[in-house]
Order: sequence, then structure tokens, then C-alpha cells
Amino acid sequence: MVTETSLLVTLPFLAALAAAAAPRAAATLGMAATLANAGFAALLARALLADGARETSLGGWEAPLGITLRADGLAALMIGMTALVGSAVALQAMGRPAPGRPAPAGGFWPLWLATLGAMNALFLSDDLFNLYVTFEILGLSAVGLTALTGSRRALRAAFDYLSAGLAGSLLLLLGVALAYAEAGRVDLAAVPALVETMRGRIALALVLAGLAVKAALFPLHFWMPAAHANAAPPASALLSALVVKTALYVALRLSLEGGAGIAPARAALAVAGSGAMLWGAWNALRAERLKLLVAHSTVAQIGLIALALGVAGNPADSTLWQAAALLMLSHALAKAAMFLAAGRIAEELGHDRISGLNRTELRPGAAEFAFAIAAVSLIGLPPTAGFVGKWVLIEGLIAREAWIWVALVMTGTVLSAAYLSRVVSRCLRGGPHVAPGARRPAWHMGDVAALGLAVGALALGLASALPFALLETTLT
Amino acid sequence: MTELLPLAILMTSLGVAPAILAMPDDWSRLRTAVNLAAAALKLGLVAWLSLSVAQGAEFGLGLEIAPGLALELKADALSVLFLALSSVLWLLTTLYAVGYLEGGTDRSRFFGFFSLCVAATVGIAMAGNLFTFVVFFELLTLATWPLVVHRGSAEAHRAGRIYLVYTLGGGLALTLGAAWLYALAGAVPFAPRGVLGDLPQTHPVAVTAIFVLLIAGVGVKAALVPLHGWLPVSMVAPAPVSALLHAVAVVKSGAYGIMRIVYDVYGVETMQGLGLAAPLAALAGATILWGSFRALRQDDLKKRLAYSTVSQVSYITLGVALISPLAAVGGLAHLIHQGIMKITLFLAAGNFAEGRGVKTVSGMDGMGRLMPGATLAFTVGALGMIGVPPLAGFISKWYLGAGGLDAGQPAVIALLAGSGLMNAAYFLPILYRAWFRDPPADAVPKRRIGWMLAVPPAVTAGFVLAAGLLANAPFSPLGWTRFIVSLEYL
Amino acid sequence: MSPVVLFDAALALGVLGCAALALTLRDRTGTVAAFMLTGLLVALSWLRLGAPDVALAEAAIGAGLTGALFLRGARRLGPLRARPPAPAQAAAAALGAAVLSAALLWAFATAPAESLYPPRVAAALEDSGVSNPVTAVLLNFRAWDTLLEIAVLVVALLLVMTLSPPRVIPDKLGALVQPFARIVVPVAVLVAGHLLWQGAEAPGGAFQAGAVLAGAGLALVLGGVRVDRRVLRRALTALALAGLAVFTLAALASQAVTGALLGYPDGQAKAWIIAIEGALTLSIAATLCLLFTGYGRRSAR
Amino acid sequence: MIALPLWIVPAAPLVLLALLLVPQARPALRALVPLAPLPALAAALASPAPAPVTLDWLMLGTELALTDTARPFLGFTAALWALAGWQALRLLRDAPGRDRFLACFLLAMTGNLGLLVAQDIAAFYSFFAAMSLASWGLVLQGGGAAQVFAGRVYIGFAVTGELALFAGLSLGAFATGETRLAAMAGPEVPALATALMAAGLLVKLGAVPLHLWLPLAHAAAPAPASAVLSGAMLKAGLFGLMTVLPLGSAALPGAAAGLAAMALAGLVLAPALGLVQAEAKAVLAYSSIGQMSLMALGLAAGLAAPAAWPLLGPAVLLLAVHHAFAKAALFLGVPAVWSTAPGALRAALLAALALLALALAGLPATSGAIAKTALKEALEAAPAGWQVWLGTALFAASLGTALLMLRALWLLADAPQKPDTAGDVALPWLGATGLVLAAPWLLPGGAAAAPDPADLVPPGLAAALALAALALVRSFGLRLAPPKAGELLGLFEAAPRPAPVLALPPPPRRGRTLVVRRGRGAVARPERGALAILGVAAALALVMALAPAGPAPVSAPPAPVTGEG
Amino acid sequence: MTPDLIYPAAGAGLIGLALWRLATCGDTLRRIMALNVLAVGIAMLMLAAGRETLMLAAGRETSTLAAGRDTLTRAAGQDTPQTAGAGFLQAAADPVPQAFVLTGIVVLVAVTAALMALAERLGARDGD
Repeated sequence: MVTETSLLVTLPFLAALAAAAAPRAAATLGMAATLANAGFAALLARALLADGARETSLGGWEAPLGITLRADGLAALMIGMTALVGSAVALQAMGRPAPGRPAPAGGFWPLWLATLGAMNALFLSDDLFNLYVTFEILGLSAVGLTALTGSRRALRAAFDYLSAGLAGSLLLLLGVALAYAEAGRVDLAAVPALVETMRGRIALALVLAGLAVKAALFPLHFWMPAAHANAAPPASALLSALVVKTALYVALRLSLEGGAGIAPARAALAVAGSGAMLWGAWNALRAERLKLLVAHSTVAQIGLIALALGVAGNPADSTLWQAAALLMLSHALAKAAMFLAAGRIAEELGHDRISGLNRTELRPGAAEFAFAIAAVSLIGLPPTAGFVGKWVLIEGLIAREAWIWVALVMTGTVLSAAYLSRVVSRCLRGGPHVAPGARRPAWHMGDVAALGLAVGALALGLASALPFALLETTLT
Repeated sequence: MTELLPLAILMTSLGVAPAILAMPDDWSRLRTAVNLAAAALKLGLVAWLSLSVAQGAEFGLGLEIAPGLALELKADALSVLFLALSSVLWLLTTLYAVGYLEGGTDRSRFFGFFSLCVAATVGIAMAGNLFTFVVFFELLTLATWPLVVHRGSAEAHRAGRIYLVYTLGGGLALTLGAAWLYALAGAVPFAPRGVLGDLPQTHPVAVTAIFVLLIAGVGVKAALVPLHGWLPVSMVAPAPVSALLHAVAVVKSGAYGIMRIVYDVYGVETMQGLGLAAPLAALAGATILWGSFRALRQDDLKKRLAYSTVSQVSYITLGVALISPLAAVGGLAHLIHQGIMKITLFLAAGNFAEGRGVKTVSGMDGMGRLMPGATLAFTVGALGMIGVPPLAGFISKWYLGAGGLDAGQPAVIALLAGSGLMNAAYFLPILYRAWFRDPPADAVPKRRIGWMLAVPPAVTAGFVLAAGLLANAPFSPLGWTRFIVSLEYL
Repeated sequence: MSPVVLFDAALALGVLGCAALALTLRDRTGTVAAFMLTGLLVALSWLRLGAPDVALAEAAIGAGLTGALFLRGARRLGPLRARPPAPAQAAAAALGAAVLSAALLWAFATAPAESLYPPRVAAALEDSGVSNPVTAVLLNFRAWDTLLEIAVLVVALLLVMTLSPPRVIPDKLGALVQPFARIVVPVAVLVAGHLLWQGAEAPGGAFQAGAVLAGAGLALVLGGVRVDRRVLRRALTALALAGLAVFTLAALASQAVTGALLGYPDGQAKAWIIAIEGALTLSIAATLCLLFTGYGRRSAR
Repeated sequence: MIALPLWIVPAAPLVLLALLLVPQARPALRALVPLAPLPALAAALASPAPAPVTLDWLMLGTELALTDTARPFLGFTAALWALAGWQALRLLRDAPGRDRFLACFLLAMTGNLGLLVAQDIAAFYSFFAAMSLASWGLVLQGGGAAQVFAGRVYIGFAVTGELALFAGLSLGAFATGETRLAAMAGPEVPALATALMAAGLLVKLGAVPLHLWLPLAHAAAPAPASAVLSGAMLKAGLFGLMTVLPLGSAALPGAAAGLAAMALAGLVLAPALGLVQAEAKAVLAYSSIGQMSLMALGLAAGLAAPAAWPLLGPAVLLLAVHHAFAKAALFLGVPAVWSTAPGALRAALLAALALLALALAGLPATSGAIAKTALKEALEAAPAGWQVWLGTALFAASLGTALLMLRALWLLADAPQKPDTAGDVALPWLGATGLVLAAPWLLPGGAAAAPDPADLVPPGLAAALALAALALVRSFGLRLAPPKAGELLGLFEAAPRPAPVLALPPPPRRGRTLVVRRGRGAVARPERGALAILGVAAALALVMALAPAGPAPVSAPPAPVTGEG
Repeated sequence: MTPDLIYPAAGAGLIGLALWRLATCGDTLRRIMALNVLAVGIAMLMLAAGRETLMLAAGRETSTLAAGRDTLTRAAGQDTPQTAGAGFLQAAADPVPQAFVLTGIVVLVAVTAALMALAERLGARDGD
């Protein structure tokens, strides 16, 4: 009997192949597969809520030898996030005007479905080497998405992204090799054993360094802004909202497995995270283009999530890491909405210079409103999920008297308010776009997707009991 | 079904907001109809709610957000007081705004955010615990900012930026304080006479620090002295915005927040135990004097009214900070009285600006003859503010004075007299110019004042008179505040 | 110092030297030659480390195909114009690299390295359907890794198809190319078939066979076979995508039958593995061919 | 008499005021203004006093009742308001701000009548405030520079007085715990409260240090307004003091001494300052100050010897009634004189006015004499120490009044004719004069008192002094340079602020955006990125290797390990 | 230098070389080549560790090789195990790392192809 987990990991690949084979029908096939995937994700979540986490070993071979797919709360939440954001982005992609003739290999759809399959496999995987392979698929398909537009800058960014990604993966592989040499096994169950010895900790350090490159954490984020800013809107939404999250997810998984022993890594993560917040905000304040601003805000928000992971402390005794998970979820929704909205604005106005937002007589009202709501969620103001995440985080930090980190989270909030209000206030400023003659473009599938996601971020604020319940079933 | 009443009241404006936002600009008839229907429905529901609360019914419903964190709506006597004020005045101000913005641009956006503001105010009124209060408090900031920058001019945006800096800063302080309190005390519901239990004894320093943070956060909107900078600056907003928001919704939610924190989170005994009441009262007193002092020299009419708001709202804070039932009655009553008086003044000022293009005090010569109706309403409001007896202002000043004496602070009487004098000093010249000076020769009407602009100030002026004259009636604001204080203090 | 140790030391020095040459020479073709030589020496070292399967793959893919890709790239990218890095940066890089490699050496040298896998593999080899442990691991115990690995290949192909770099049009090589191809291609096909079949018992398997077939393909292309006819390219693409499709469908079918994803029904494991390996060989060959020849409409030189 | 509900007293003028707001009904209702106080007059004269009314829903629970002391007050106040209203209608028929004046007039009337019947603090204070604020409107009528200055001074004093009263009342209410006005005279009311309340009311009474607004207001206001101001409103202050001070119940020697000092200062200063005034109404105003000081003296005596209050009370009351009618008649007479050209008719008018003036000065067989003798006898019962200077004070008062009257008549005599005042302005004046002259027969037991020769001395001496002064002026050709009105405050009159010179608008502020124009993005150098990766990997390895398992999270703020591309 | 240190040293050397080159040169082709050298280095370390386990178990007949050989002989019907070349063909290492390295090689060639495609599309001009 075919279970949801196996369908979740295999269906996207089959759909990708079908889309590649039949470029003309790629859009419908892609959309159908995405929605089916969302359905399975929902089924998985419901099953988990009903009877808790479950592990399925592939091919019937037990853990150290074979590979097991662990479907627990955290994984289900991430898969749900991917499905939700993915369907919205797919909606936006459906709406985009098809180029003259369908792209040679079906263009966006096969690559998106491959990304979806890779992410599902990654979230469910319980084996370090398997993670390496899934990261590779993810890297390649993400680069494909980045290079879709074919512009010079996009290709340059794609090359940098792929080379950095490969370097990161090889570091990860080096860590796996050392882990194998040290503990003799490569599945996540080895992590507690690795944490004891110095060599094991070096192995984990290498793995984390690889993850840091993949997650574009602060000192290693050089490749990300160019890639995310120059990609097509649906692609940049996927990259910013989902792809960079996978590395953070694995870091969280390691933190869960490692428990107290991995504290120095968590401290490093927190330090890098706060650095990212400050650096990302500084660049966002100085960015002149809308997409570049949003990309730098991703650097900052990734920093915030890393900080949350870092200061979460030993998962055995505090559930603060759940706040980090919720922050990941809310950031995914909000950032995807923001990129889709930014894409729509750039599409309508023909440029995305921030200073020019109110200079033309065209007024993409819906996109601007979606951007504003997404900004509210990113800043972390109520009633959005961002606020709930930050509230739980601050409450936990205060309970542990970690005042420096509270101050840093607060500074991050203020800085994000500063650079995001640059854009929102520009949309409200007077100018030809509010003159009586200003015309509003017709509603577009992209607007629907952006608004849907933004409202999703709001609704998640009210319904964040569901993610927390799901996270309870995580195996630590 | 009845316990869904608070949610229904909240949804009348929260549900309407997205619908209006989505409406294209030129559907003004439908938009006005929806707006007024929603306002009227809310009024009806609030009336029903207040009736049942008067008979002692309690309403409450909650939504579990996260482990140990819940959004709660609770309608008790104190919330009904603020609820009634905001829903009545919202109906009038919507009517006024429709008339005021005829032919303006971006009206859907304006009315969408307008009803969002009131939804936030209603949420604040009915918040059942500190977390819900923080959520709606921040929502209010977000909903009011687009209204402040509605005109889109560089000046409006400068004001908007200052407004955002103040209110977001306050919001952060409030969130930090509330999170800290949640970390120490677990859930913090609003219950009469405080919920801190033995916390003040075990963590006195932390509890005091939290109090400072909470009051700082809420104080920004209550325009306490060091944090009042945004109020005069955001007078650049259109008249209905400054009328409803900066005179009633935003400022009052700040004062209401102080009330909730003092009565329902800390409780009167803890306030006295930790010695927090006296500094708060001193701060309120300082604000009263400073606000009036600054109002003396403002030539811009709305700026003068703004500074007067800064000082008048601190009466409420003073009433709350003086730990005595009489002062509480005075403070609570002033919440309503100041609201109706100040909205009358702002609406009338809006009429002067719209009708005659008069924005400054020096331009008010002979306004009594040019626009008798608006000036009469303005006069009633102004005299009420000074505290001339038959009007509402006198009642609350009377109780505040009595409360001050009851709390053993005779200085309060001197303060009230002094600020009354200053109020007279900055309101009477306006009245003198309006009534006893001849209008300038070249006075030309800028725009005909339709009934939509003329009726609301008249109605609110009537409220001011009624609140003063019928103070002892069972359902008057004073009566209701006595009912509340009897719950709080017994 | 037994001769074996001497040989190992020489081999290691050879590998390091060639790698250094590959990375520091300024002449493009020189670097590619050095890189291919490194590949061959590394294949030898895999033999010394007791990994014949890997040696075969390394020789065919690592040295052969990657070398071909580099040659194509070197031709198109033109002369090397690298700006020397700032001295501080070079020093930091050298220091960092040295520190890291020293740490790695220390870690690997002192690692206890008692792997859990050999006893388990030995125990499970019986009902894995094949006797070559590497193939057993690849296609049974950790078949999921292999499936995803094929997915990597497919995605790489998709990416190249999206980018559609200009196609390779070989210029007239010397007179020897045609005869060379005429001899090499049939031999390669034979060798590939043998490797595929022998993979179950001895070093060999889908990847090695596929690589050899790809080599044959390359020889044909360089020999002047025109790949731009639309039908041939579409067929090759279909073949390339078919590999992953077959593998995934087999996985789902196996779950339908035995309830565990990629759990072959016991007893028929060998048949399933061989079938899958056959499909994989063809698709890997097609993919590697297409990756080399590229997709563009008209080729720049 | 029909039983009039007591709330009709303040309600009648209020209703009329409300109706006046309707522009269309204005011409018809204007005529009703003089009739508005009539219900109050009827209530005052009704033999069974109207029953007290309690409206507990109105403000803090209002209680209206007509006490014995209040009846005479209500009587003469209502009469005065009627006559003044009548003359105001006639005098200001075509004045520009007439409707506004009438509105203020009605509101002041409501306040004045209401406070006489109000028994609870809130109502009393409301009516008191309404009266003083509305009369600001009366003073400002005409809009001239004098009116503006007088209005500013008046409102200053009025508001301060009101706030003092508010503070006193709230202190008293808190101390006694109840809101009845009579309770304010209770023993447990703190001295501070009584002092504050007295101060507020003394401002309205015009006692000396607080009298500065009175001459200005009376001179600036139109004649009927001045008549009502000095006739009725000053008495309101007196009425307030009589209810608030513990007269007849407790002895407050200190307060009595203070009040007496103020009264004596008034008696002396009023004539001195009055004589040098250039305006007839100003002189009359000073004479009012003198008279009010006399009544204040009576109160002071009452405070000093509570036992004497039953005698003093009626005397003060009598004096108040007499002064109200006489002073009002004089004020109403002023426009009558203005309306006539110098000639026979003006001479006749002046003769009648002279008669009034003499009545005021206490000529025997006039109500003035009756009132003065009553006061003299009452003062006999005053405490011993006071006897010595009470006699001289009375003599000085009557002398002063006589002199002031002569001065006023003199100024009126050569006042230029104001042609625009309507002819029938004199009618209400005639009514008032009739009331004054008929007073001896109306007042119970008035005529019986035998004329005492001592009363003749002050007017005779005054006439002699006047003639002497006239002769002096004639011989030396002295021209008397009248000082500017409002002697002390004249100094403070602010020079009008210079009109602001046309200021240039401030230069537009350059936008402070944070966007720093960066040069073309630095060429992204991939190798820097790889160096960063190498650095972080090495650093992380070292941190993980060296740091023992489980240290507290590093709380030092971040120092990025390597430069960033 | 005990025999089993040679290959780890070579692997570490390759990794150090590759990382140094990556951090000092911006040329696309050279960076791709450096990445390949890095991957080879890692494979060497992994396989060295894999054989290392076998060497430790040298005392007893390596279970894997024997099991492998037995099945081979049974399949071929011969009774005597075919002895591999005496010294040269070492006993078979732990198969799992071999699988990892094999997968690594295939993945590497795929990514290298993608990198080369990108590099060529970027064109020869900016080889800086």
C-alpha cells in the first residue's frame, strides 16, 4: 500500500519528467502535481496529529545500513510550508504570459517540481549522505530557476550560486566522511556519538559550515542577494522563502539530535545570526532596487531565524526551538508574498527602483497592499505569525535572563521596520500614481497569489496553535 | 449565542475593512452605505451588550494561539464604557468623513483603514488579557499610520515618520514588558484588583521595571509628557482623522491601557505597595501643565487643540493614578467627556478649515457671524474643556478634585484650578475672536458646508451638554463610571 | 620499506603533483591535460585502496568525460586572464588551507574507523540478490541514494537544456578519427554489456557501463556523426529521462508489492536489479552524451 | 396667587434664549426679553412661597428653593432685569451686535435668577459661572478699544474668581460630605475653603482689592447693562457671601477684621478715585463700590458678633434693595440725559436725577435714610471696639456718596447729546425713579422714622465743598486732566504687538534619506567568497574542537570573522 | 610513515590545494577544476578511512571479501576460490564508502557539466 511519505518524495520527480517530456502541457501538469502534493502534505499532517511521528525504513533495511524516512512534526510542518508556498508560486507562474514558444525543457515547471521533490526528500531524510545528495538536487534545480530569465546578471548570479553551493556541499561531504571515519555510521543517530569526541565535533563543524553556505548565513551570504534579486519573481520567491530554509532545517535537526553537546555550534549560529541581521538591514537600508532590498531583508531574516536557533538552548529542556520553527514558517509565507508582490510591481511599472515607485501614473494597488501586509509580518507586528514567533522567543529569552539577545532581537525588529517602511511609505506618497488620472492594472493571477500568501501570514498569526501542535509530535 | 456578541461587535468593523479596501474609489454611494450600516449595527450591538452587562452578564471567548498564549475577548463594565464611546463617535465621524472627503482621492483606502482603526479600538476595549491588548494596540498603530500620511505630501510623510517612530518604539516597549510579565507570571488575564499574586513581593525590582515598560509603551499613545511629540505633528492629517483618532481612538486607547494596567493587571494594592502611584500622578500632573502651557503659544488651531488633548488626557491618567474611588470615577468619566468635547472641537475646526479655509487662531475673527453653527458647537466644546459647570468638563473635574482630596493630595485642587485657568487662557481668546470681532472684509466662503459636515459637531455638542446636565441619570457616563468603580474598588 | 609502500608513496606524490600542475598552469590545454592525468593516477590509487568499482568509474567519468568537458570549455572560454589576488588574501588563504588540511589529516589519521557496515552488509548480502557488495549497497540497501543520484543527473540535463549552450560541431580532425571510432565503438559496446552483467558479482555495474557507452557516444560525435537531426536528439532526451522514470516507477511498484518503498520482492531481487541497471546504463549514457554535446540551435565555433 | 413651579424662574429666560437661536423667530421674540424675569418677580411676590423642587437627574442632583433672605433679592433682581431689558431693547435697537447682546443678556439673567434659588453646590456654581461669563458679552458690546480692554480685565478677574469659588466649594463639599449649599456654612468646613469661597464672591461684590474690573466694566458696558451689573450682579456676590459665611452661627474674628478693613478701604478710596473720573458712569461705578463696601462692613460686623446678625441682616438687606433700585435708576437715567439736548428737558431730567442722588446719599424721608438709620441702629449692637470708628465711617460714606453724585450730575450736565439714542429710552428710567420715590411708603414701617437733623449735615457739607471747588477751578483756570480709565491696570495695557513682517517661508529641507549613492557595485569577486567559506569552516572547526561540550551561549555581540566580499 | 598514512595525507593535501586555489583565483574554469580536485580529495579520505577499517580487521579473514568470494565460487560452480592478484589487488574495502564515492563521482560530473554550461553561456569575455 503506497503511503503519503513515498508519494510525497516520488510524485514530484515523476511530474517533473512528464513536464520535461511534454513542454506544451507543462503548466497544467505542474499545477496538478503541486496541488496533489499539497493534498498529500495535508494528509501527512493529519495522520501525524492523529497518531504521532512514524519512521519508514526504505527497502526494509534497518537504520545504519538502509535509509529511513522520518515523518515527524517538524518535517510535516516544513513539507506543509513548501506545499503551501509552492502552490501559491505555481499559481503566479500559471498566470505569467507564456514566452513565444514554450522553453526548450518546459522552462519553469520541471525545475520547480524537481525542487519540490528534492525538498520533500530532504525534509523526510534521516541520513547525512542522503542529505548531501538531496542538497545537490536542490542546488542544481535552484540554479536552474535562477538562470531561467537568461539575462547576463542572472547567469552570473547562477554561476556564483552553483559554485558556492557545490563548495558548501563538498564541505558537507567532507563532514560526512569524517563522521564515517569517526563513528562508522552516517545516519543522524550518529550525532550524539559524534558530539562526544573532538573529531566528531570537527565533523559536525564542517557539516554546519556547509549548511551555512547553503543557508546564506552572514559571512557566507555573498552569493545570495544577486541570485535572488535577478531571478524571475516566482523563482526568487521560491529561493528566498524555501530553498534557504532547508539548510536552517537541517541545522535545527542537528541541534535537536545533538542536544547539550552541540552548544558551541549553537553559540556560533547565534553570533552569525545577529551579524546577519545587522549586515542585512544595513544593506537593505542602502539598496536602491526593490528586489535587492527584499533579498537583503532575506539575509537579515535568515539571521533572525539562525539567532533563534542559536539561543534556543538545549532542545531537551526548552521548547524555544519551536519559536524558531514558527519564525521559519511565517518568514516563508511573508517573504514569498513580498517577492511575488515585488515582481508584480516591477512587471507593471517596468522597473523596480524604489525612488520611482510613485513616479508613473500606474498604480499596482493590490501588489502594494500585499507587499505592505508581508512587510508587517516580516517586521513581526501583531496579528501576524511573525509577532507570535517573536513573542514566544522573547518570552523564552527573558525567562533565561538573556538580555543581550533580547536587545538584539529588538534591534532587528526596529531595523526591519526602518527599511521596509522605506518602500511602504513610498507607495503612499503623493505623485502621479494617486492623481485622479492614475489607473489601476487589472487583477492578475500574481496579485491573487501574493495577497493569498500575505493573508495566509495574517491568518497563521491567529491559527498558530496548529503549527505548535504539529511541532509537539517532533522526535527529539 | 450571546457570548459571540463581542466577536460580532469586532467583526462589524474588522470584517467590513477588507470589503471597503477592495472597493474601487468611485463606488462612493455603496461604500457610504456599507460604512454607515456597519456603524449603526455596531451601535445596536453595543447597546445590547451594555444592557446585558448592566444586569451583570459577563461575555468572554478565547482563541488558543500557542501553548500558554491566548487571544481573549471579554466584555466587562470598563470595556463597555470605552466601547460605547468609540462606536457612537465612529458613526458620527464616518458621516463627517464622507462629507469631508467628497471628491478626494483614495477614499476606499481611507475608509478601509478608518474602519480597521475602529476595529482595533474595539479590540483594545474588549481585550481579555494583556497579550490580546498588545496585539490590538499594535494593530491600531498600523491602521492609523496610512491615515496620518493620507494626504501623501512630504509634510504628511514627515509627520508619518515621526508618528511611526514614536508609536513603534512604544509598541516595542509594551511588547517587551508584556513578554517579560508573561515570562514571570504565566498568563496575565485582566481581572479586577490585579492578577500579580505574590509576584510583587518576590520580584519587586522586575515588577517595577515591567510597570515602567508597560506605562512607557502605553504612555506614547496616552501622550504623557516626554512621549507626546507625535500628537501635534500628526495634526497634518485630515480633520476626521485628527477628530476620531487623535482625540478619541488612539489617545483614549492609551489612557484605557493605563487603566487596564493599573486596575486589572497590577491592582490598587500593588500600586500602593510598590509606590508606583505617586510618580505616575506626578507625571500626569506635569503633562497637564506642560500641555496647557504649550497650547498657549500655538497659533495653528489644530496644534493648539492637539496640545490641549495632551493635557486633557492626562486628567484621566491623573484620575487613575490617584488611588481613590472618587478620583477613579472622575478619571473614567473624563474618558468619555474629554472624548465628546474634543471631537466637537476638532469637527468644528475641520468645518472652519473646509468652509472658510481658516486654519489659524488669528484667522478666527468674526467666525461667529460667518459660521454660527460650527462656532456655537466650538464654544460649547471649549467651555466644557475649561470646566464651566453645566457642561461635562465640570463633572469630571469636580470628581477629580474630590478624589484628589480623598487621596490626601490637596495639590490636585491647585492643579485643576491652575490648568483650568490655562485652559481659559487659550480657549477664551478664540471665542472672543469668533464672537466679538468683525469678520475680515475679504472673507470668501471656500466650500459650502453640507449637512454631513454641520450635523456631527452639533450632535456631539449636544452630548457635551447632556453629559453635563444629565450627569446623575442612570445611563449617563457618570452613572456608568460609578457602576464600574463599584466593581473595581469593592 | 616494502615495494608496495614505495609504489603508494610515488602514486600519492604523482597525484599531488599533477593536481598542483592542473591548478597553477597558465595554459588552458596544459591544465586540462594535467587534470586528466590526475584522474588516471587517482583511479590507480582507488585500486590500491581496494575499490575496483570506483576505479573503473573514476577512469571513465572522472578522467574521461570531465576531461572532455574541460577541453570543450577551454576551447570556448579563451585564454586565462586571472588577476593575481591581494598578497594578504593569498597569505590568509594559504594559512587557512594549511590549517584545515592539517586538522583533517590529524582527524582522519587518529580516527578509530571501526565501521558498522561490513558485518551488516555481509549478513544482508545473502538476500540482496547480488554478490558484489558495492552493487548490493548501491541498488538495494541504499537504493534511495542512487535514485536521487539519477535525479541529479536528470536535473543537470534539464538545467543544460534550459541554458541550451551552443552545440559542439567538431572540425575536421586528422584522418585517424573515423577509423579510430570504427574500432572503438563496437568494442566499447561489448565492454559495456560485459560490465553491466558482471556488476552483480564483480566490480562493474550500471554507472561504469553507462560511462563506457557514453565514451563510445563521444567517439561517434567527434567522429563526425551529426547529432543535430531533431529526431535523434529528441530520442536521446527521452532515453535520458526514461532512466529516472523507470527507477521511480519500479520503486513505487515494489512498495505496492512488498509494502516498503524500494523493497524488492524477496527472491526476485536480482531480476529487478538487473532490469533497473539496464535502464540506468542506457539513460546514463544518453545523459552524459547530451551533457557533452549540448543543445544549442546553431553552434558557435 | 397661582402656585408657580420654582424651576420656571431660571427656565423662562433659558427657553427664550433657546428660541432666539432660531433666526426666523428672532424679531417676534425680541420684544419678550423684558418679560422674561416676570415669572421670577411673581414667584418672589407670591405670598405662599413656591414649594422647593428637587431634580436629582439634573447634574449632581439639583435642589431649587426660595429662602427668606432670597425673596427680596429675587424681587429686586427680577425688577431690575425687566427694566434694563426694556431699556436695552430700546437703546440698542439698531446696534450691530444686538442679537448677540440679547443672548448674553438672557444667559446672564438666567444665571443671576438661578443662583438665588439654587440650593445645591453644582447648580449654584453653574448659574454663577453662566452669569459671570455671559456678562463678559455685555461688557464687550460695542467692540471699541475701551470695551476690549475692559473685557480682558473683566474675564481675567471673573475666571480667577470662579476658579477660587470652585476650589473652595470642592474643599467644602469634601469636608462636609454633602452637596447642599447651606452646608458650606457648617462648622466642619475648613477655613481655607471659606476663604477661597469668600474670595471668589468678593470679586463679584467688588470689594476693594478685587474691584479693579468694576469701573472699567461699568464705563464700557451700555447703560442698561451697567445698571444690571451694579444693581443685580453685585448683589449676587453679597447673597453668596450671606449664604456661605457662618453669619449668625459662628464668630470669625479674623475674617471679620479682614472684611472690615476691605470695607473701610472701599469707603475711603471710592469717593477719592471717583471724583477724578471723566466719565459719568465711571463715577457712578465708584459710588457703587462705596455702597457695596458699606454692606460688606455690615457683614463684617455680623461675622464679628453673631448675636447682632438678626439685627444686621435685615439692615444690610434693606441697604441692598435701596442701593439696587437707586443705582439702577441712575444708570438708566444716563441714556435718558444723553437723548436730550442741553435745555429745559435736560434740566428737568437732571433735577429728577438729583432727587435720586440725594435719596442715595441718605436724604431724610427717602428710602436711603431709612436704610442708613436701620444700619446705624444695627451697628450699635456691633462689638464694643467697633463703635468708635463706625460712626465716622457712616458719615464718610454718605459724604462721599453725595460728592460723587454731584460730580456725576455735573458731568452729565455738559455731556454732548447722542442723537441716535431713541427718545423713549427714558420710560424705563421713569419707572425705576417712581419705584425709588415710592419706596418709603412701600417698605413696612419706613415712614414712621422721624427725620434726624444729623442726616442733613453730609449733603449740606457736600454742597458747600462742591461750590468751593467750583470757585477754585473758575479762578485758577485749572483744567482737570482726567486719568485713563482703570487706574492701576492702565499701566499694564500691552502695546499692540507689531504685525509680523512678511517672513520668507523656511527653505525646503533636503530629504534625509538614508540611501547613500554607492559607486557602481564593486565587481563581485568570487574568490573573496571562497576565502570566507574557508575561513568560517576553519574557525567553526576550531571552535567546536576546542570548546568543551555545553558552554553557555556566547553573549558577546558578533565580530564577523573575515572580511566579506 | 606507516603505510596507512599515505593516502589520508594525499587526500588532505588535495583538499588544502583545492581550497587554497579556490580562495585565490576567480577564473571560472580554474574554479571548477579546483572543485573537482576538492571532491577527489574528499573521496580519497573517505576510501582511506574505509580501507582503514579493513586493515584493522586484517587479523581475521575479511568477512566481506570471503563472503563475496564464496558466493562467486558457488555461482560459478568452482570449489576453489579464485585468488585475486596476490599483492596488488588488496582485500576489498568497506563497500558503503565505495558507494558514497561512486555516487559522489556521478553527482560531480553532473554539476561540472552544469557549471561548464553556465560558464560558456557567460562567454569567454569576462574570464577575470
